[in-house]
Parts: sequence; C-alpha cells; structure tokens
Amino acid sequence: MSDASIPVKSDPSRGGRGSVLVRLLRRPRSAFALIVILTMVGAAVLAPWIMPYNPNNQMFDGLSLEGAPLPPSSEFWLGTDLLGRDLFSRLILGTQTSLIIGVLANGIAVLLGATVGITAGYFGGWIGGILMRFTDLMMAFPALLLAIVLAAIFKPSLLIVALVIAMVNWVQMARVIYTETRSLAQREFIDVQRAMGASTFRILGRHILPHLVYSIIVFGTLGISTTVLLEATLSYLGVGVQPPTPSWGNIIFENQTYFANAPWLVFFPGIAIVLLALSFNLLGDALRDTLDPRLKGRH
Amino acid sequence: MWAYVIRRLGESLLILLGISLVTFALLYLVPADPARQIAGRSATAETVANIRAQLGLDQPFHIQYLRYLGNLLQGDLGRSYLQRTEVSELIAARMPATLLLMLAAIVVELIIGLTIGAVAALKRNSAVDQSLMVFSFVTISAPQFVVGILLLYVFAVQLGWFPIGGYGTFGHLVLPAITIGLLGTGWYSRMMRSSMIDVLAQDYVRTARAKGLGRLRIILRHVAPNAILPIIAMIGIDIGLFMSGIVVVESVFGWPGIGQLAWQAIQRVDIPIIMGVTLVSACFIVLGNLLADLIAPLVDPRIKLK
Amino acid sequence: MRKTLATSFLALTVAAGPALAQDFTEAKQGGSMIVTYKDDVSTLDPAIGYDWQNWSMIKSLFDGLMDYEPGTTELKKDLAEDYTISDDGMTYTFKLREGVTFHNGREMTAEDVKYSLDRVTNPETQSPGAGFFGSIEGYDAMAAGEVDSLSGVTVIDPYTVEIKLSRPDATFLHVMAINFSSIVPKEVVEDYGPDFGKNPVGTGAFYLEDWTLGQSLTFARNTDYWNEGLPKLDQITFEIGLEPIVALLRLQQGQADIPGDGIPPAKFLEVTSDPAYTDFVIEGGQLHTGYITMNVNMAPFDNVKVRQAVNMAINKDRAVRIINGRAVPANQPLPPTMPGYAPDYEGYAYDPEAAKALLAEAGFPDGFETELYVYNTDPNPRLAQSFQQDLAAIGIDAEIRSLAQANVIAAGGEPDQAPMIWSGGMAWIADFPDPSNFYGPILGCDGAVPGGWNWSWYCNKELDALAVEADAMTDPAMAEEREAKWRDIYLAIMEDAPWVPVFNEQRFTMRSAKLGGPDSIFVDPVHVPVNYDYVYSTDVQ
Amino acid sequence: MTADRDNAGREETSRPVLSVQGLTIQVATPEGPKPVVQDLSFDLRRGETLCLAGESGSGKSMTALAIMGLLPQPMARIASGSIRLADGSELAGRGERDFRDIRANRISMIFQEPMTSLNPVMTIGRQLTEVLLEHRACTPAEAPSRALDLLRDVRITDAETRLKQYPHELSGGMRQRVMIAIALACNPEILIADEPTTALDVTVQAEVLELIRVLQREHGTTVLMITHDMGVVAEMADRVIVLRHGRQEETAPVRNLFAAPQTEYSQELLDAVPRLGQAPARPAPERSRDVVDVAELCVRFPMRGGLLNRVTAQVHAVEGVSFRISPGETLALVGESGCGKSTIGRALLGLVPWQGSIRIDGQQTAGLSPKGLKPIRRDIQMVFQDPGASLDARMTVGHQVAEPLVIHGLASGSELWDRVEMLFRRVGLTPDQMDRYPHEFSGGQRQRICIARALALGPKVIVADESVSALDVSVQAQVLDLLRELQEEEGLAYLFISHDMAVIDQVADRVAVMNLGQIVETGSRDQVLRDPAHGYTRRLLSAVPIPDPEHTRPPVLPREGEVGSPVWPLGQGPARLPMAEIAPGHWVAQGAPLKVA
Repeated sequence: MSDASIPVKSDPSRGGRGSVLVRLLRRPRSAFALIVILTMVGAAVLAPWIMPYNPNNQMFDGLSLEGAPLPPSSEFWLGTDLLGRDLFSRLILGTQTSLIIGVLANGIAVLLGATVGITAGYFGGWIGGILMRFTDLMMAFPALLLAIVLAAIFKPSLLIVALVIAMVNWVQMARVIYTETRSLAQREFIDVQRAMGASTFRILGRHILPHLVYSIIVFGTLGISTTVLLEATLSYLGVGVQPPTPSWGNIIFENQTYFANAPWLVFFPGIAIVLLALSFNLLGDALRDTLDPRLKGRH
Repeated sequence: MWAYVIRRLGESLLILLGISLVTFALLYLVPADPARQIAGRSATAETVANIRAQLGLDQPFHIQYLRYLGNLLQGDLGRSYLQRTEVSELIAARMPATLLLMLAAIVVELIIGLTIGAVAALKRNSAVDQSLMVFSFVTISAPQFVVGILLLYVFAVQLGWFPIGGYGTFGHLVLPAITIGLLGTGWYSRMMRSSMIDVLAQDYVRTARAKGLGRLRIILRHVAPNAILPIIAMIGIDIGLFMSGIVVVESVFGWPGIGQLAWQAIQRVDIPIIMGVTLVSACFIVLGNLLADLIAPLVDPRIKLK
Repeated sequence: MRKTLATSFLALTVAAGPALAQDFTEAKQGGSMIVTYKDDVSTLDPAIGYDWQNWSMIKSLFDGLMDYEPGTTELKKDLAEDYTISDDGMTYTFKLREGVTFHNGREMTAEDVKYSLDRVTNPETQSPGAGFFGSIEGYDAMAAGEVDSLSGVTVIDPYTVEIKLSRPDATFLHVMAINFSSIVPKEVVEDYGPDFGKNPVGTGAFYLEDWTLGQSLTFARNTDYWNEGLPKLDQITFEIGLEPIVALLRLQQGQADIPGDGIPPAKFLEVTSDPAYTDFVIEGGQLHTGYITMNVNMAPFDNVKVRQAVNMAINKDRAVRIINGRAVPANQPLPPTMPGYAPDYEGYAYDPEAAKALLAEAGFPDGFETELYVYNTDPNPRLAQSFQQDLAAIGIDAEIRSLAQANVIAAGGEPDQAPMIWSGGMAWIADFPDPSNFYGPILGCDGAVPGGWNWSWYCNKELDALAVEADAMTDPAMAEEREAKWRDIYLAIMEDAPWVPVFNEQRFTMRSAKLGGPDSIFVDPVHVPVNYDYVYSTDVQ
Repeated sequence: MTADRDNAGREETSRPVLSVQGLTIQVATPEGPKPVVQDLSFDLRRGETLCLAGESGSGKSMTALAIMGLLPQPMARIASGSIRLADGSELAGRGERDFRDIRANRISMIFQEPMTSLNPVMTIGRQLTEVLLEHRACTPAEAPSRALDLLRDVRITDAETRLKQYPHELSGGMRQRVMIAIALACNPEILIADEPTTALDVTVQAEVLELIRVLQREHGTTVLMITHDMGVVAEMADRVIVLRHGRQEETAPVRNLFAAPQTEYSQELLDAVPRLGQAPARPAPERSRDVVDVAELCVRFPMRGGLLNRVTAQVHAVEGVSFRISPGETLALVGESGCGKSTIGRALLGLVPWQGSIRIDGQQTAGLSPKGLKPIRRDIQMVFQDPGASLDARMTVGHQVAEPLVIHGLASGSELWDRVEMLFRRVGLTPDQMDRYPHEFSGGQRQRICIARALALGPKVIVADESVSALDVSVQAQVLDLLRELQEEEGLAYLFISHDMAVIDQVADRVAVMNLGQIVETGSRDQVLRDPAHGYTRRLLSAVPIPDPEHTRPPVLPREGEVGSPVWPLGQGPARLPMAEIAPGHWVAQGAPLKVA
C-alpha cells in the first residue's frame, strides 16, 4: 500500500516490433550491435557477390616465393593465408558458417532447452525430477570435453558441429526456462486458469509460453554468442568445421602458428569472432532491458 | 546438516555414475581400436586379438563398463593405453598445475570482476558504468584462444615481460591465469552489478541510510554481503567454465595441467585417460556446486539445508 | 630446387665422418642442455616406447647388441663385442662386451639378452615392436602365448648368446639395433612391473635422474658408461608441453637449446633467412615418405587408371612450397637415402591434362566424389586442401575428413572406410635403414587386414613372394643384388599406383650457440631426432 | 529509558520541531517531471502525533522520505519548499553526508515492511549496536548492554537470545519492534512511522500501535505517522492532514475531522471506511438447499527432510473443517494470516490436494478427474486478493474474460464477444476497454475485470479470497457494493475470505473464525461479531481499530496460551476441537488446538 513506488511503468507488451527496434537503435550499445549483426548477415547473404576472390582458390600469386603468406595490401585487403587464399573472401564466407551454425545450433538448443525447461517446470513431480537431474548431469559434464568427444565420434560436418554445440548448449536454456516456468506455474493467474478448468495444453500455450517468449528471445540471442565462440573453439582445436569450408575458428586454427610472423591471419578472424559474439551479447542484453522490465539491470 | 551433506553426496555420486556411463558409452562408439594402437604397425592379427583379450575389449559393453566401475570403486582409474601409466598417477601429477591455475584464475576474476561489478553498480548508468560493462562484454565475447595468443604475443614475445609459456615461476602463471580469469571476470562483474543494483534497492539499505550510516559502511556491511549471496551459487558454474577453458588455455601456454593431458589423450583416443579426466573434472564441478550450497547457509542465515 | 637439396644432403653425410673424429676427441665432458617437446613422453620402456619423443631418449638410456655410427645409417657393434653369422644365415652368435653394468651397478650378461628378447616378444608385454622379431625361431609359439621363452635364443656362456632364426632374414642385424631389442635387467623390470617405463634402468650413456610427469625429465651422465669418453654432457633436461613455436621462441631467447619437434613452419622462413642463425640451423634427411593412399578395394580406386590419374594430378611442388620447401618431391615409396631407391625412375609427372584424359579413359570423364582423410594437426589439413584443389582440377570432388590421428588410423584399418588418406603426421619413418622396412605392414598383404596399416589395401601375392626372396639374401656379398630386387618391387608397386608418393620430408632443426658437436648428430637419421650422447657444451670447452 | 537527554533547544516550545513549507516533490516520468507532492505545508509540534492520511498516490510516503533525505535517486527530487528543524536547520537540499547527523540522531523512521527492512545477514544485535556506535551514543564496550536495554524497552521477550538471532527468525511484529528499537536508539526528536502496521495481523497491529504510544509518552518523541487506515488515524493521531493526489486536502485535529470533515473528499473517505458493528442488518437468506457443502475437509502439506528427503512432517493447514453455504448467502472465513482460510478456498477450486468431502451444488468433487471436475467448475469461481497477479499481463482483458467461455465451449464468434461486452457492462466497465492490457487499469478496475471473468460461466458460488484487501477504502467500498449487487440479482453465494473484521461485518450472513486450521467459532454475523464466545474471536475483535477518536479501545486481550504451530511430525496431528452449540446456529470450540511450537 506504500505509495513510494514511482509510476514510471513502461508498457512491455504493446507497441509492436517497430518500437522495440527504435528503442534498440536509440541506445548506442544496441545500435552498434544491430549494425554489426546486420552488416555480417548482409555479408553472409551477399557473400557470392562481394567476395573479391574465390575463397577456396589457392592462388599461385597468393604466396611469396618461399611459400609465406602475403600481408594486407591493395590487392589482398586483409592479406592471404598459408595456402595463398584471400583472407578477406574467406572471412566473408566464414561469416556464413558462423551465422549458420549460430542459428542452427542455437535453434536446436533453444527448442530442446525450452521443451525440457517448460516440461520440468510446469509438471514438476517425477518427470521434472528426472529431467532436471539429467540437466544437472549435463551441467556437470565438462562441456568442451563432451563436444570434442562427440565431434571425434561423428565425422565432423557443419550439421554435426551444430548438433554437438546444441547438445552442450541447451542445458543453460533449460535451467533458465525451468526456473521461470516454475515461478509462473505458481502465479495466481495460472491458478485462475486451472480453476476455470483450462487444459494443460491451453495453459502452457496461451499463458506460460507468452511469458517465456521474451526470455527465450533474450537467451536465444545471448546463446548465439556462446555458439559462435564454441564453434570457433572446436574449429580451433581441429574438431569443428571441416576444411576448406572457412570458419573464423578454423582460419585461426590453420594459421595460429604464424601469429608472430603473420599476425593478420589471427588478428582479423579473432576480431570478427569478438565483434559478432559481442554484438549478440549486447543485443541480448538490450533486448532483455527493452522487452522485459522485470529483468532490468540484472545479469 | 549432515543428513543434507550425505544426501547431496549421494546425489553427486549418482550424477558421476551417469557421467561415467555416458562417457564410457561415447568412447565405446569412437571407432579407433585401442588394441591396434598398442600393438603397433608390425603386429599380426593374432597379437592384436591377444592384446584385445588382455584388455577385455572383446567383452560386451556392459561387462566392460561394470569392470571399469568395479575398478573405479577401488580407486583404480585404469592404465593409459599409450602411456602405460596409471591414469590416477598421470592426473595426480598434473593436478597441482591445474589447481594452481584455477586458484589464480579465481583470484583474478573475483578481485577484478567483483570490483568492476560493484563500481559499475554504484555509478549506475554513468559513463564509467557503460565502459566497464562494455569491457565485461568484450571479455565474455573473446574466445580464450584469441585472448591467450594475443597476450602471449604482446606480453611475452614482444615485450618479454613474462616467459613464453611453460610452468614453474609466478611469471609463468600470470598470463594463463589472466586468460582464464578474464572470462569469469566478465560474468562476475555482470552478476555483481545486477546483484548490487538489486540490493541497493532493498528496504534494509534504506534502513541503513535512515540510521545515518556512512556510504562506505553501508556498502561494505549492508550491500556487499547481500550482493555476494547469489554469486556464491556461481562457483559450480564457474568451475564448469574453468574446466572447459583449461583444454584451450593449457595448450596455448604449454601449462602442464589436466587440460593438456586431456587434449593429448583425445588426439590419441587414449580412453582411460579421457575417462579419468572427464570424471575428475565432473567431480570438480559437482563438488563446486555442493560447496556453493554448503557455503550459502554460512553466509546467508536464512538458508537452511534440508 | 630438388637437386640442390639432395646434393647438400649428400655433402652433409659425407662430411659427418671426419668432423666427428676431430671434434669429438677434443671435446671436454660437462655442461647441460635443455630439449623441448610438445607432447608428453609416454614411457621409457624400450619394449614399448615408439614415438618421436622417447625414441632417442631410450637410445641414450639403453643399449642393444647393435647400433649405428652416429649421424649415419651404418651399422656398428654396440653391446656385442663381436658376432658371427652361420653360412646358411640362420644362426647369429653374439659375443658380449665384458664389464658393462646396468645403472643399478649389476653387470649385464647373456641372460639379460635372452630375458630382454623373451620379454619383448611375450604378448603380455604388449610391445608394439614384437612383430620385428618374427624371424627368430620360436616366435610364433611365443606370440600365440603358448610358451614364455623364445626357443631360438640360447645362452652359451655369460658373455655369449646364440640366436637361431626360422627363416633367413637379411635385416636381422638392423632388428638387433632397434630400441625394442635393448637389454633390460630382469630384476628391475620385475620389481616395477608395468611401471618399468617410468623407472627405466639400462646400460646407456645417461640414466634417468628425475621425471616430473607432464613437465620435465632429467637425464644425468652415466659415469660408469662402458664407452669411454661418452657421453659429453653431464645433464639433459627435457621440457614437455611446449608448442614448437613457443619452443623456438624460447630457444631464440636462450631459454632452450634444442627444439625437439624441429623448426615449426611458421618460424622456418624467419630463422633460415636470418644470418644470425645460419650456423645453428641444421638440415638433414630422414627415412621418410609422405604419401596419399588410395583404397584399391573401393570404387573407383579399384581402377588402376584412376589411381594413376590421381598420381598425375597432385602438384607436389606446390605441396613442398606449402611447407616452405622443407621437403623434396617424391615419386616412389622409398626415400632417396634408402638403399634400393631408384634415382633414375621418372614416376608420374604432374600433368592435369593427361590425368583428366586418363580419368575419362577409366570411365570418369566428369570425375567423381570421394573422401580424403587427414590427421587434424597443422600443416596436414592445409596440405589436404592443396590436394583437394589439385583433384578438383581434374574433376574429382574430394571431401576432407580432418580427424584425430587415432580416428584416421582406425578408418584406414577398415576395408571400406577411407577411400583416400594423406599420411602426414602419421607417415612412415623407417625403423631401420633397409628397403624391406617400407614394405610389409604398409604395402604388403600382411598389412592389408582389418586394423592393419596398409591403408591402400594393396595386396600383390607375387610381390610378397619376391619380398620374401629378397630378405632371404643374407650374404653381405649379395647386398647389391638384394637392393636391386627391392628396387624392382617398389617400381612394380608404382605401376599399380596404390599410393601417390608426395614428398620426402627434410629435417630442419636448430641448436643453441652453446651446443657443439657434428651437425649430423643433431639430425641423426636413426637417433631421431638427436643423438644426445655426442652433443657437447661449448661452455665447458 | 533513562539515558540523559540532550535538552538543548527544547525549552523553546513555541517553535515546531519540524516545519515543512511549500514542499513540492517531482518524479521523473517518460513524459517529463510530474509532481507527486505539491505545495505541502505543515508544522510538527513537540510531542504530538500528526497523521498524514490518504489513499495510494496521495504523496504521503514521498513526504516522509523527503524529510529523511531518502527520496529515490535520481527519479525523485524536492522541486521547491523547505523542511526545517526546530533549530532552524534546513533539510531540503542537504547532501547525503550532511544528512547523516540528522538521521537516527534527530529524526528516525520506521517502514511499512518489517520483513524486508532489516538486513537479513546481520544479527539483530549488530544492527542495533551499529546505529549506537555510528552516532557515538555509547562506547563499543557499552553497546551490547545498551542494545539489550533497547530491546527490553520495546517489550521483546527473551531479549538476550534475540540479540544473536537473525531477522528471519523473528515474527513480523517482533521485527517491527526491533525497527522501533533501532529508530529510538539515539533518542531522536521525531519518529516518522510510514504505515508501520499495514503488513501486520490485526492483533499485532494493535500491540505495535500501543507500543508506539507508550514509547512516545516515555520519551516525549514527536511522531509523524503515515497511514491509509482511518482506524489507525482515529486511534493514534492528535492532528490529521488528509492528502489527495499530492495536495493537502484538509488539516484538522483528529476529533474535528471525524466529527465534521470540512471537505467533501474527507467526508467521502470517512464514509467509505467500514465500521465494525455499524453494518445494517441483512435479511436472512432462505436456507432451502446447500450450494456448497464441505465436510471434514483436511489439507496437509508434506515437509521433507532427512537423509532420503522423505516426508518427515506435515503442515496441517486445514484440519477437519465443515461448513455449508446456501444460495444467496455469504459465509465469511476470518482469521489471522496462516490460519488456513485461503487454503480452504483453494481446496474448493481443486487447486490443492485435499481430503474429506466437498459438494458443489450437490455434486461430490472428491476423487474426480480434471475432466470430471470441469462441468462442476462452472458452478464455482474464485476472485483473488491481487487482481494484478491474477490477470495475465500479456493478454488483453477482453480475451481473459472470454477465456472461460472458450474453455467450456459455451460461446464463440460474435456471440462470445457479445457476452464479454455484457460482462464488462455488468461490472461497470465499458466495452471499449476490452482491447487493453491489465496494467492499463487501476486496482479497482482490475478487480472488476476479475469479477467479470469469474461471472462469465454463471457460477453459483464465488470464493472471494481477500478480494478487497489490497484496495483503497473508497474503491473497496465500490467493489463491495458491486459484489452485493451481484448477489442480490443473481442469487450468488459467496465464500468471503478476509482478515478484516469490519469488512466482514458488512458483507457476511454467517461468519466462521479459524485458527490453526480449525474453525473455533461459527454462527450468524451477529452471533459471532456482536456476541463472541470463543477467546480467540474476542481477542481478534478487541484488536480492531475503531475509526472514531471518541472511542477508546480497551487494550488487546492477551493471547490464551502459546502461539501454536500447524506443523506436526508424521503420524501426529492436532486434536480436533469439539464444537458446542451455545445458541441456535452458534457453535463454539471447546479448548484450543494447542501444540507447543
């Protein structure tokens, strides 16, 4: 009954997409993130038209006579790699790889995590118990080790890498959704639904899910960043995306021993990874603030 | 309390059992044939079969697993196929290095992370806050192999301030500890910031102000202890992050810990070592979670272990 | 390019002899050095150790009956003071040196020789080298686990041991020189059981002083070493876990003396072009061939024309350039320094057009899709991509499968898994300098079995018979003839083209300024990578 | 309290201890600064109790926070005006550092939520000594004994133990006493009490108010009390300032205000206050049949623990409760928090597992599957305390009102929306509001929406669980009117769950008083409220503040015996209280369901 609360509530659910976008663009950090992401998506989509060279072409004049890669120049903007391929073109194509894996792996992880989280959170009981014990088990798995072993068993390919990452990444999502679903399930408006005789399916679909959508969007966005990093790490360890398909991680993996002599080969893809991961992190954070005032300022 | 600890230990054992089963099954599916690797290129099929039988690899899966479990219960992690050494000995030899690294990384991330988080929360929405948060975002967005290579290049190769990889002195420890710690720093600072902001809005902080207490005293006695509570729960997650990080960081810096051991073993499909390292790091994570749960009531009297 | 390298290598080998004699007698004992490796030293048990790190370490801790002249591939007597071979070439009688003691102080006798051979062939030892002893009488019973002693090895007296063979074996003295036949003391082996590899005791020039698992090993000079004046150094420290690139940076900063894994590609151009290092960069040959296997049982590689076409399609010069010219292009399985090498053989010249035509002739005018397996450490995936581009040029679409070593080996051992494998990182380095060593397991029928190392699954019974014939020519006088026979075998193989021999890697290593010794021992073809016994320190001169 | 008092400056009785002049407070909103307090002026005279009274949003708490320098930064600020202490020192515009000497030393404050106002990870003792040491009220060595004295001063039992305890180990009433002890530790001239008893049960409220009065007398402290409860105003105030929308509506001595309010708003406010014992008689509904028939209802919640996490104890939330409700009748369930009254409501709706028998309109619901229960649900619906929480924030209110119809397949298409429109009109809302989201409505409007939703299925019974407790009195009166109207027109039966005796007095036909999961007294409204027979009922009634300054409430009756606990080890349970009929329809429990906690 205290009237000390300040009536500055903003409207979380109205306004449509346009205004969310406007609000995101108004904040320098999220505007930066959006621009980076859009640029990269653009580069990935338009890759065939904007790549100055065939990214897989091991050009004869792409290596010095001793076989050393060429530094950035007007001919090769970001230099060439150890096989004489144009690094800029490979980075652009690598954007495709990173984004595809980011979206694919994260999509699967989100689907899996949300399903497990909602099921365990809403039904509780032994189903919830078993599901959450299983997520506990997955949490205790050293994620990278698991990914490496999985990648070693299955012959690596883009899809497998995405699946492996999804297998590792769904756990966090499940945890978050589980906790939220549990607290939602105990809220009065859900009690009202039960009292009205609404079916479980209806309660989940019409009342629980809409409340989770924002968390799913936010964590899904943040998850893309983890996914990009994990793909890069797997590729860096040589168990990720298969050559000659470029991914930022395997570009660094292929060239890392040259970091002292040809730093551009590690520096540029490194920057690309950091930029993309950073942008998705910033965007996720901004979305959290914009979409869900309850979470404002947390995490 | 003790009933709780014992029950949690029991649950942890179940989780470890599950992990051992899953890992064992996964490794069972790995196509490489250990007997072949041991026998070498000049061996006859007969010799290989002989070795396979000696190792029990000709048994069905469940027998192999139960045998492994039986040995495990006696503290026997088996013998490395390729190094021909007790896995427990190999892990024990590398554990001090990993523990040292872990300790140093935790110190780095706690000191830097909590400070950054606290400062950002107190200066909320200021330019300081903004730049600290961007920094923390960068640290969680930078892959550890990139950070590691960069630090190595700048501070060891170019500036020569630290040794180029290896193990032994304090100087060796600095760069890998920072590399691993930075990731945690990002998470901790963000956690700390949001937790601080939450706590700053609490009624008891208003009470503390109403008491006429000084700002520093309020922050140290009323805000910080409460803000740290949710962060304690991070310990388990943090150890998980750490365990994933060491594979990369130890290989970048040539740090003789279990991450390096694991990576070498994975390359050679040395199954007993992979099993051993997985179980040991799972133990760490599980114990970390348990530890977090046990510390929580010490710091927060409201929490009762049940 | 190829010619210059080859000649310079020959010059080096020739120069080795006199250099050794001069330097060596004058060099004083003392000092120490630091050697770095990336991977863990797995075991120092001579019956088991079979990798890059422990190969030369074992050689310095243990001795066998035979050895090689330092820096060369010439056999010499080691623990054997003398030996005789019966006329039929089936019985070898070794006379042992007297007064040779193990590191624990006990004298080495003929009993130890017999025990060591029994041990390495006993299946329970799980020695990866057991197969080398297949020609000793009683080996089969031993391998089957029926007996626990080789019937062919007899102790005549404490300093004489007689070894009977079940078939003539021209390579037998080489076998007696490999690590697996090192002499070990029975009581210590039985004491430590499976942990002997961590607590090695031999008769070698150094003994193991300390081993911190995963970090470092320290070897100290065996002051009672039977070979007077050896070794020169008081101590060797091996530091483990250092990436080759880091190792070289350390060497440049004076924190290490020898990068055990060689000069990493990334640093190669820098150090070879830097005049400051010219005296310390050492080039040497090794008995190595890098090759691509084609599974002759899997379509379309069951067609010899396809295999020949692939041979013509691979641009070997480009591959050599990718590894900064640290190799010479190869056209046959044997490396140039191996007896039996055919210097006049032209091989399949690089000719994409002809390859394309041949492919069309074989019924694949539009090429086909296949897979290329490769070990996932640099530079192998890069080389694979280069091959991929070469294959694409003649219409073959090869997907790369970049996997951990063990997984590639496993795939190669399956009859229908891996159509093509690039051998890099797992390639054949000869165990001893004899042409037979390149045949059996990797090209002969013996290896073309599930789990075997003959990844091309090439099995030619006629050639197998010829190989047996060649190895039966034990008379040293017939060496020339035997060599010719082997040459024919390998050329015949090239007709069937189960491999694409790509290049023979050269070894480039570096030493710090404080180390001395003939260059050849730093790239010793047998004591791979370095012959530690002969290195001396200039600090104490 | 015998500590020496600093009497400097106190001789000058003519000057007020605190003088607020032209205070305007602004808060930042997305639409720009908005005043929440405008041009407020008052003087606080030495030793008096001044009440700031008003409904939500009247700016009363903001005023208090402004005096303490605790306005939420940076959203709120003092735009103009002055706040002066007796010595003339200005508080408005003071920096945080300069405020430290004022706070606790000269002005103290206690807050509405005793549950959250104490630091959860610090012992009571340390929180007390801290303030003493900060203001150098004593030496560190003396601090513990001073703290003990302070706790004894606020009548806390077992004070030595309390010092070592943490806040969560204390009840709400005790925590508020600790807060008062902290507030009075440095003998401030002024105590600001911001809704100090709103979160407490009525009996605890009475005790705390009494304590404040006693301490004020002992210490001569001036009290500025902030409350929305006119009962509390009547009981505590010397003078009253009525605030509305941040403006001063009326300032008057308390008797004058209650006797003859000068402004229309004050009049309305006072009229809306329900008064115990003044409700008109209600025509007795005819008891033809029972629309609700509950017999031997038990609800027990398991508590887990031990090595295997097995059920070791049970919370006996509801233990053997039986009652009936006829069509058109209102049965009120009353009791203190935790007595199990809400659980009964939830059991009726099938939201908690229960044992016993519940018949809705003659149909037994025990053992029915969700499917079997569904048709019965049409007859019984529920309205909760917090309309904000019981509406889905992400769905338009129109859809939410339509939902029950959709779920039960009763209407679709235009018929559906016609019926929703009708329901909106029925509860006094306009159909054009159907497309909005819950947060766009005021509390009272939201509760109307909830009622509309509950009415959608045309139920015979509505369980109203504290349905008006969260609303301002004026709104509360309107909603109660709506409920009454609906009952008269539709013949609805209500199970009206509330802790507020005055409200119950207005709405109930019959009353059941609950304690520790059992009914201790039941009968007609007049029987129970006018002529209570059970000690517990009497105690509850004695604690209700009467909104009449002329009326002097006798002290709260003491509790009979110990505070019980509903937690029992597995296999044990409370003894069932035998009921005796002392008058027709008036049943009273014999003995108390005690268990030493």
